[in-house]
Amino acid sequence: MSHLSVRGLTTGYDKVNVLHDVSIDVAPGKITCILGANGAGKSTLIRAILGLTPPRKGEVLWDGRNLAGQKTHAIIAGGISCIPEGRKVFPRMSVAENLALGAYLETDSARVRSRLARVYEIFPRLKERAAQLAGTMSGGEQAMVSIGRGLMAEPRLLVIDEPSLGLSPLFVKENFNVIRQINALGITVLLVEQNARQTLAISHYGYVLSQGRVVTEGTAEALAGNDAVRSAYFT
Amino acid sequence: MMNDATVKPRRAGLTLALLALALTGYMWLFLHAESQPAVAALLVAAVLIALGSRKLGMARRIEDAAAQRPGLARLWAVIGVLALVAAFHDAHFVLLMICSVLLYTTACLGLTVQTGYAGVANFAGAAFFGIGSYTTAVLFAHTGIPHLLVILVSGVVAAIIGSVLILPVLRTRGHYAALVTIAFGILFRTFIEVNDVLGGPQGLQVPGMTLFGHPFNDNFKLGGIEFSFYAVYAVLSLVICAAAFVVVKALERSWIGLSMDVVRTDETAAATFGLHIVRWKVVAFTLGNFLAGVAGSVYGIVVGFIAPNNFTFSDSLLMVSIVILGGLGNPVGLIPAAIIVLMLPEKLQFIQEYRFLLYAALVIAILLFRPDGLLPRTRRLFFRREAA
Amino acid sequence: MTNHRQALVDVAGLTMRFGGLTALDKLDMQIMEGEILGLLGPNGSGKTTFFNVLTGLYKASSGTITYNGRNVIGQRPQEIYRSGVARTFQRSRLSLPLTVFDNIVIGDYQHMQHGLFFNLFRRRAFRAEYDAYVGKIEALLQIFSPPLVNRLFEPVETFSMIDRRRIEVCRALLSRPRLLLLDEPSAGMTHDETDALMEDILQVRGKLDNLSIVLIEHEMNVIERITDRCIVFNYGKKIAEGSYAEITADANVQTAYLGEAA
Amino acid sequence: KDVVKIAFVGPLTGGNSAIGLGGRNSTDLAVRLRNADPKSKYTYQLVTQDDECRPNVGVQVATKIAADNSIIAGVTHFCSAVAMGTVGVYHRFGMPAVVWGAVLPDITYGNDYKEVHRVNGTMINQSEVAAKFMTGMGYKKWAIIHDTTDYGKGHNKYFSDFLKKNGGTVLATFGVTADQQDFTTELTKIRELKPDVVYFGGLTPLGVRIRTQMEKLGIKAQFEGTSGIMSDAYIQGAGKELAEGSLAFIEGAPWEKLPGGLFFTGKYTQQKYSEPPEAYGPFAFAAASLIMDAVEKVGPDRKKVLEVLNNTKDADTLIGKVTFDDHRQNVVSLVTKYVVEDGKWVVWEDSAYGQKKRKLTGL
Amino acid sequence: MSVIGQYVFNGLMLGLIYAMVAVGFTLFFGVLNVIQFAHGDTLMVGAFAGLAAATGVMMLDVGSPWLRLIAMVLAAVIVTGLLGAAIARFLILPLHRAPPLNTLLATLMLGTVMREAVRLFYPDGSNSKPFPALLPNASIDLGGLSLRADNLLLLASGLATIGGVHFLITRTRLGMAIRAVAQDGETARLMGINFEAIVLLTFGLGSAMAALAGVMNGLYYNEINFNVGLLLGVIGFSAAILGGLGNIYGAILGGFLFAGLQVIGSATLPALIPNIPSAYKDVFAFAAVIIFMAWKPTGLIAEKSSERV
Ligand SMILES: Nc1ncnc2c1ncn2[C@@H]1O[C@H](COP(=O)(O)OP(=O)(O)OP(=O)(O)O)[C@@H](O)[C@H]1O
Ligand SMILES: Nc1ncnc2c1ncn2[C@@H]1O[C@H](COP(=O)(O)OP(=O)(O)OP(=O)(O)O)[C@@H](O)[C@H]1O
Ligand SMILES: [Mg+2]
Ligand SMILES: [Mg+2]
Repeated sequence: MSHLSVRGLTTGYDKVNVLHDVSIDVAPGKITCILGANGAGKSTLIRAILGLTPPRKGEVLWDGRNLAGQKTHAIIAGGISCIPEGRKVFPRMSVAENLALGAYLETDSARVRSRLARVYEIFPRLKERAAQLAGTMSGGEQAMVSIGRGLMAEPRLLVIDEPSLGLSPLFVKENFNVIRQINALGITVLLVEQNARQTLAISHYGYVLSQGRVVTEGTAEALAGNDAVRSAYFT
Repeated sequence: MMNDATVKPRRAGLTLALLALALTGYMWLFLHAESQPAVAALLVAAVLIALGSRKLGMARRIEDAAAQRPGLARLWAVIGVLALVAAFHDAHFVLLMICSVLLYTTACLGLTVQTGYAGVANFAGAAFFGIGSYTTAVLFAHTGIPHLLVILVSGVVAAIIGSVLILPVLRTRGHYAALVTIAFGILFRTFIEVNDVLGGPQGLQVPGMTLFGHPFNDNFKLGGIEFSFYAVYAVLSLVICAAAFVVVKALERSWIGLSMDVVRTDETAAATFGLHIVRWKVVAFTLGNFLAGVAGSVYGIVVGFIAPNNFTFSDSLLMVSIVILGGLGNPVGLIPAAIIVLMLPEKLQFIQEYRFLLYAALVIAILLFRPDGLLPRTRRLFFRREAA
Repeated sequence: MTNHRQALVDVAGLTMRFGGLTALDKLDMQIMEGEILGLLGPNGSGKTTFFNVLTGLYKASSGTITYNGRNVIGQRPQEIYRSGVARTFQRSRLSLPLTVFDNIVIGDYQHMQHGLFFNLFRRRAFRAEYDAYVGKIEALLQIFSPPLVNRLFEPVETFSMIDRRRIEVCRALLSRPRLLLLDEPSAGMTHDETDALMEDILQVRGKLDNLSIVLIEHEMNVIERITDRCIVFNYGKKIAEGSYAEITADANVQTAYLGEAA
Repeated sequence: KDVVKIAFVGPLTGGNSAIGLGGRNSTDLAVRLRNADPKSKYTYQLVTQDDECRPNVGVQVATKIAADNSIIAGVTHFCSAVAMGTVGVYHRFGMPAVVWGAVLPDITYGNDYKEVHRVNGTMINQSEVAAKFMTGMGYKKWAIIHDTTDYGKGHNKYFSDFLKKNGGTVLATFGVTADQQDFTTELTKIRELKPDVVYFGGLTPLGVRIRTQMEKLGIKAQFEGTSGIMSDAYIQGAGKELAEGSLAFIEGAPWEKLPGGLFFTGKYTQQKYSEPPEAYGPFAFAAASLIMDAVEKVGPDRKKVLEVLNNTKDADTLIGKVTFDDHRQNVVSLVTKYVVEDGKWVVWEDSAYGQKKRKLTGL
Repeated sequence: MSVIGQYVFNGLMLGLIYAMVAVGFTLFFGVLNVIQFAHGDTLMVGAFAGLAAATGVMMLDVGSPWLRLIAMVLAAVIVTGLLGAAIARFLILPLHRAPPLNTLLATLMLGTVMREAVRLFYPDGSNSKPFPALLPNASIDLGGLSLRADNLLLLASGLATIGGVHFLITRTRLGMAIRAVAQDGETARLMGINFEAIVLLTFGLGSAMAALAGVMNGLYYNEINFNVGLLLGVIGFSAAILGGLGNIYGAILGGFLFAGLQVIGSATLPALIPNIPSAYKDVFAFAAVIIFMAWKPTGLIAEKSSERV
């Protein structure tokens, strides 16, 4: 199994750097989470890993290969998939097409079908609405589309940025269950979430990011027990 | 940005004065340049100066100075143009070019209100320009209406004819609205060419202007110096352009400009906050056409002859080019853009049949280096902010 | 505790269809004067759609919404806004290239002077009106996000999501509405930030008499803390209504929404 | 030797550039030949300006050259609308101008500007001859297509008038825009009307399109054009077979038969210009020669040159004798008729058609 | 009767060429939300490339019209395909972050560059060129309506091309990628789609379509000049919008609608109003466009609204 390792990453937008010398390890087969206040740079870290905001310094090792400087689609082809911040569904495509795009790199149609069946099982609402244009779905429904689309790739590493934003409590729970299930299938997960309690409950290891730097790290239990973390992030 | 507001007003004044001097000087050289090496050297110089001033932070300094003393900046601009007019007092052709630039700038100010502020793209600028010219030609020839009034009336006529388009323009958006105006532009030109009432393809002669009994079309002497009759037109164009500029700028820094911006960027949000979407689009469209009409009116008078071929779809595109090249929504950018679009092909006459090729390639190059136009629009400051 | 209050909005038999989909299904409900009403419901249950119908963006298929004694169905968004309804959007809708000031001040569009002459030529009078707005907006921002006061003239696109949400709330509040509709204002905020936002909203409400607020929110502690009353939607129908305690105890709500099926 | 500047103005870019470039090259040739002539008293320098065939640009460049007193005179304009706009400018600045291509009568007859001369004839002469000639051949029924520029409209007007006077009938008239590509609708209608002749008033590009599309629709009528299609480009564009038998009329003597003609063609080829002179090149050449002759005579002085030009009488030029009337219009009595024969424009009288060895369509 | 038939047929040919140009506009708009204003001139370059190839093959003493046709089509398609990709690479993508109107200006200028370049550098480029008639021109006479084999062939192949592109866009993986890129380039990358490659490919494809349209235009009219692109571009753009941008059916309908307007205009106007110059047909067609847009502000096939609040 593969191992994602970020070493000394520095990057940002325009002239300012948002991340400073960040190093994290995502252990294979585990759920690793990143906590942090708004604007701490969590999404930027994800974007850097995926090549959307190319790293300015440092390296991103995946399978022993340095991803820094590679094009996003090449990185994705290496077995990484992402559920991006803000859902980012394709608004003028149907739900079914959105899901199909999740499996864009998979050419075996039988496999695509079986994955689709599984996604529909998790989110029956999507099956009901397979033909609806994704852009007209409600906020939470779009989140389902986005998660479903991420699952369609059946990646080795799934990177998730705030998946439960705008989801009802029921679906938030459902969602964490799904992540756990995915992980149980052997997929490595890198999770960014605002909901620290539930996140730590399913994670194995976690990092706390503040102002673009890693300030604390540790096992999920240790973090959950850490007073500073508790007071800052727990609901 | 705000921290730079601490630059002393005196310094700002000095910066602006030097800038005005430099720009006027440059334009003086540019207008004089005729030969291949001279034009090339001036173009290269312009690029180098632009690059250099950005590197050295001069561009910022100038921007701040202009933001701090907007009134002074405008005054210098007017003085600069007057100085050029004075320097070229007997050079008919140069003065004619100055008139063209000022009048096209005026028309493009109208287009800026439409496209840049309210988001109503107008690809029929030349048609409204032409309506202004034709109205003036007809009224000059067949009525005794005072000529200054005719200029205003021409603008009004352009605005009124434009209102034919209001319904389709209001109902459509984006490219769909663009098609409506494109169709109108082509229709207008074909109509006046096919229809003989307004001179048909042969065009119309536009009589010279008289003001309080003084004919404009004669050269005159002032303090023993021979002045080209175009000098008077240049001053007239300057007055009109400056007035239009003041209005358009004031519009931007008012609730109306703000409302137009909101209508352009998000109609749904605008509706939820009660904005009169229709009203602002109509105001922008009408005001823009009025300005184009006024500019066209004076242009017709200055050139003295109008024909359908002056107001083709390509001419409309020319205006759109000026608006975009200047930096969409920034009235100041129109001036350098108009100079480039109108004067550069003229300065390239020496390469004859190759000049459009080169000119178009140059514009592409400019866009690649300045994707947002020469002077991109900056955020709105209703009033100069005192040091925070 | 809300019963003796007057209904500000009375919804009767409201139905909204999108093609074959019924997003609101014969909805009956009321919004009382001065209350904070929590609107809950699973994703896609029609909460946002209700806001859209109420603000005139969508035209309901049938039913009435009586506000101020008049049926607002069929009125244009502009008219509804002028009668005192302001809102925020689930996905923020700000004019990104415009400054914070621009975006907020437009919230009070109805009270600005729109005359061409006033705007273009009476610059002194305009300046007075402008200064008054700067004062008001600075005061609002002082409550919601003091650091923004110094960044009043920076384009909104340079701000984080959170700040944008705050700006949107300020925009909605500037016109001193009678009814404020907030669509998931805290989405993406941390616990602390959510708390602070709610405090601020309560504080402003204290200053505006009789402001009614409808809040769509998935964060249950927020609902608990600040709402007077809640209504829960499911499939476009009202499935429960009452205080926080009442609705959380409701079995339907538990299965459909909270996922704490007994 | 002193340097004397003269100007050339014409369309160098855009749709009409072919003719403009031909005119420029011919003017350039005239200047070169003169400079090479040891007998000439001055060295001539050509200032070339592009009017883009747009009136406002025309006025601009006209102002530029006319206001520049070092330029003594100009060989100006192919497009009539442009010339209409600029005559006032030449008058105001007192610069002698000799129009080399624009055919609208009003350019000379619509004003009394001493500065404006024209070496080519107006469309009136041309239309008159064309109408007489064609009715004389026995044709009865015409369908007319003309472009809606002043050129096409004017030709339509004069030609129709003369046709009626000479007993021909016009079955239908179609005005088309100068950038139109498809004429099948107009031609379908024409096919129904079964005219003997399709007359086209306009320039080469449209002429080519109309001729080819006539063929597409199977219209067998005789094709008759104006000076506007008298170019090699027409034959090349339509192809040798289709062009065969097309007629055109142009003012002036058949210059290729004059002694100067061969000399011109020879020298032109020698200079290796990349564009052919086209139909109006010789006129530009003649205009430039007239100007330089005048300068040789009275020196580089606008007023004096103007006087000489005004009084031009029976001047020998490439295009035959030139005499200006009281409106400084060359009174060209002669209009030459051309027909395409084996891929060449041939003077009617010399052609197999003129010698009755071949027959035009419908005769 | 036969006249009407002839009008219909003329209108169909015209509409087909417009439709093919319109499809290109729609593709570009679809993939990057840009209006590529040089599209008409791309068509012209394609036609000239084809012409050059046909002439070249002729000089090699290959007499067979079919071989020459193949050479012509191949050359046109390859040259413009590459040209389209190059435009995307060097002009469209670099300007992608700028306001869309700026792309419009840049492509407008590019159109000028292409037009002037052909005029100046193609041998004798400023004059009309004959375009070889390479298709069999047997004609079937149906009661006065002359249907020529070459025209029928052109019509058929044009329709087939449009059909093919439509299939590609709606039914294939590639098509899905193109649409995804159109809606959200960044997210499309996250799906593993090679954004740049798709953009270049789409522009290549759209431009190649234009080249085909150019060759067809040439084969139909047997004449070509450097100016054809200008008006065809504007009309193609109009057609794309009339039909409803971003929708291939719309583009096709728009093309035929515009051709219909022109034909109806020039065929019936003189009948209705005696002595009216037939050039009024453009006035008629564009006035009809304006009225049409007021009636259907988002085109014939309105884009399904996916915007919500
Ligand atoms: N496109 C951008 N351009 C410029 N600055 C940006 C951009 N995106 C983010 N930033 C800035 O980078 C910083 C980090 O943002 P980032 O989105 O990574 O934070 P985050 O930890 O994901 O926060 P959140 O919890 O709100 O999602 C913020 O200060 C933000 O303002
Ligand atoms: N414009 C539209 N076209 C088609 N369907 C729509 C449209 N707007 C909303 N819907 C559908 O109506 C239903 C209600 O949507 P709404 O946005 O009101 O949900 P919501 O309660 O706000 O959910 P969430 O909590 O996820 O935001 C959803 O199923 C949605 O897909
Ligand atoms: Mg984030
Ligand atoms: Mg919602």
